[in-house]
Amino acid sequence: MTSLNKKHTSIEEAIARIPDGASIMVGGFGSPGTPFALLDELLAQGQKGLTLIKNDANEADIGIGRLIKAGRVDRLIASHIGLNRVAIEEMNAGRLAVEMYPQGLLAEKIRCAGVGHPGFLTDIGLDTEIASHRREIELDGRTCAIEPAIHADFALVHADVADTYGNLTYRGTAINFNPLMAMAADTVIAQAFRLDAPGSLKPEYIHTPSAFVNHVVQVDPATSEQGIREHAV
Amino acid sequence: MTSLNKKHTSIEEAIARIPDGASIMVGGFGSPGTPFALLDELLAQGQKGLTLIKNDANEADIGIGRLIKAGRVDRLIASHIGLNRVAIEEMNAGRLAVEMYPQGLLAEKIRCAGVGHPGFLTDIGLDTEIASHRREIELDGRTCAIEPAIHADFALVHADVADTYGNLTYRGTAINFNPLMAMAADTVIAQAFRLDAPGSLKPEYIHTPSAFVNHVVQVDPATSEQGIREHAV
Amino acid sequence: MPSDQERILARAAREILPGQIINLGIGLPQRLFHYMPEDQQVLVHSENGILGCQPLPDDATPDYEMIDSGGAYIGASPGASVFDSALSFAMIRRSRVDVTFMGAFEVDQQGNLANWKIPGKFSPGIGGAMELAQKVDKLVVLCSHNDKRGNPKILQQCRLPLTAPNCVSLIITEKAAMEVTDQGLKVIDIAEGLAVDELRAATEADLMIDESQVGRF
Amino acid sequence: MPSDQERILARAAREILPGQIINLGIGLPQRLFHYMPEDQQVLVHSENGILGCQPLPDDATPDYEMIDSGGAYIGASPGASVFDSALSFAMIRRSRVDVTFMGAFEVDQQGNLANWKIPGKFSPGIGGAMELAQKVDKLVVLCSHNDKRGNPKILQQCRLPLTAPNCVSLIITEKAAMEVTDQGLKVIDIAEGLAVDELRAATEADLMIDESQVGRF
Repeated sequence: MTSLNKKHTSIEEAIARIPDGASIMVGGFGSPGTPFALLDELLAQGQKGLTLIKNDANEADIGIGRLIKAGRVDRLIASHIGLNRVAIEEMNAGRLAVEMYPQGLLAEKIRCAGVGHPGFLTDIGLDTEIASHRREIELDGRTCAIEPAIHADFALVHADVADTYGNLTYRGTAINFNPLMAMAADTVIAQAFRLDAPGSLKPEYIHTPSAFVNHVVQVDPATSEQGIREHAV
Repeated sequence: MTSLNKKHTSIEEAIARIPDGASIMVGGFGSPGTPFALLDELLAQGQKGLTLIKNDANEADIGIGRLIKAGRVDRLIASHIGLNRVAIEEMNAGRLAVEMYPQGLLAEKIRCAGVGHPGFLTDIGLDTEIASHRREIELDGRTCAIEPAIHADFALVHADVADTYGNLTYRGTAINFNPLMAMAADTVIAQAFRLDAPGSLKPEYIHTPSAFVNHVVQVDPATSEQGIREHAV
Repeated sequence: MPSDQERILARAAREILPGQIINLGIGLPQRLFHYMPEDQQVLVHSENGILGCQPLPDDATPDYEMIDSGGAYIGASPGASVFDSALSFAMIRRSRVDVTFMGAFEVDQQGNLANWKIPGKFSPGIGGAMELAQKVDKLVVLCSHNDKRGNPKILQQCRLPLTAPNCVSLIITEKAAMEVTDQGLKVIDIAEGLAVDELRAATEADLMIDESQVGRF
Repeated sequence: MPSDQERILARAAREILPGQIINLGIGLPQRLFHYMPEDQQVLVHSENGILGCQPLPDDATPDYEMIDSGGAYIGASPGASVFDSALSFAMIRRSRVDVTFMGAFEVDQQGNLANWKIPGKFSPGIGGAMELAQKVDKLVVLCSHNDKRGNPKILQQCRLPLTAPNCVSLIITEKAAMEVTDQGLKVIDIAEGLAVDELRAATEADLMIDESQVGRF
């Protein structure tokens, strides 16, 4: 684990830790909570052959949409990619492998890795098309499907206010997958609009405790898509 | 689900919903987070044959210790009861059935019911004595034990500040099992030291959203063990 | 005279009771926002992680970190909470959402619903629909009675991949409000001016209609 | 001269590095609180749900909602967070706690630990010990070298039910600091004034001792 007193770093250094071929969780449901600055730095640094795990594919021209468009992403694990025309084309052309899960199961699979368990049981989707991919067992007379945890090498998350120990708070509907992903990856890189000294956040209001976060970088809201785009997803 | 506008009630009415033989989750790790006022009302109303689910057994003279002492509890599911001499005696005498789990697994079993899943897989305790009670399966070449979810008829939780819709916030280490139990029972009764109008709590700082809470009662801190006892657990 | 969509929405709004928690699917259901009675203390759940979203006034500056699952900028109602996606779906799977309104490609007289995939044509992923459909006690389908070519959408048996089986409670179209019962599809209300024969002709599903009981809307 | 416990605690404090997250078991380990160097930016995790607890000054009024897992009233360090029990154990199972200090009934040269149950005599439940022992990368056992009757506690093979197998990294007693290695138990430090023969005599486990390398404490 990164020392508490060594987490604050530059965006270049933080993203340079990611090698080609890495699996990366990316926070956000649509734009809110998407770590746009970290993703743009990843685009600039050129890592390729990536596996991304994100609820959606953003839109074609922002966030992970840019990485997909630039051909950096081999595989995407998501819940819904309907708002990214390019991602759908790449999927249909066989250039982007896409694995999709119902949204709540995706969230829970990520959290499951985040709490250090190998999987969970569910009754969701038992009588639907998704059941065909899954192993089922009986528990107390009920049929259950096994959902393995989804883990990643890295997580890129977007926080509102953080402290230099790596404690994170999120705002509004930008919470979404961020606190789950912040537990589920080996190396967690957080961007925050504001970075304060330890002790500035109320202990009860911290959404992601410092223990889960390896690197924290401060980003200017004005450089993020949150600040400049006109339409939500 | 109880209507949002009908949750605020008296402690007598709330506890009167609990019948003999009910299974009841009780928040708290030691004293913090234990809903002492709700428990004392339960003692006063006389329900018996109860199954309680709580991290610990409190101490002999407070909280669920009083219910155990009064012979109201048939069965206790816990993680550690070392600070309640009476509970240990009752267990050893065969008058109290006690089922114990490692603390993190107990928390996760309760949460699992709280998110509507029948169970999860774990590698905790595989090579220890607790493994003998469990069913194991192989997942991706790893041995995993199945941990079924723990659900209850009722949950009694302690909040710091709540609103009349049933949104709850907790304070300090009084959080512990409360938000997990508040998801995992059919009927959730919360006590709070302060009860405000909807809109008074910041949406980001609500620990348990109103959707999970059926009844909320305001209690005076001075009537609770938190305010009068001299020693922590 | 109201448009078809206005008729559907006005009828649908009658399914919302004071103090309830409801979820509005993408598209037509989201417009129910504007049909809800004032001061009913209803909280609208959106599965991206908010309980208590409300439309923004037209002249409001949007908060870029506040959207609903359809991507519209939203505000927060009094008593709103925001939370992570795991908690959001806990609320759904634990049936703590009282009513969910959804669109449909197809719906049938068993209450089966298909609204996420057209094999070979459209499969952007199921999002949150499967869990909402399977776990919310009351699912109200809001859709046009027929597709753009005039083919029935209210079927004897869905042909497309299901979102969930046996999940629909009520179907509201511009032509009728139909309840899914153990015996089949029971017509509760018929649109003003529509004859029973016209309704049957536009529908593939078998309809139970007791004309003495049927309302108009 | 320090007491046995003071000797153990002072030696144990050297295992804490600046910026680490540590967990202190009930009993002797909790007294490490008072041996930690100032300004090391260490956060103490307590499994009831706090990261960043610190002892209260003797004259402080306790906050009744702030205790550690041993039941002592505590304060919050700068940078502290509080959370529910599921998140607390997520931190443990994900090895986000760097070092945990625990007591022992028995510990052996394979690194097996027994500290929760004496069949027929003592079984109040395992609490959080099993997950801490199994999942924290560095587990340091702090205990007396022998039990009250003088019997060895550092064994060739534990006899009591295990908390976790092969989980211990380092054992610190008043007589020695011993590292669990693949080859067996390697003595790093011996207490001031204690002869190697005396240490071996008080120990059941096989000890690897390179006298030229051994330190004193």
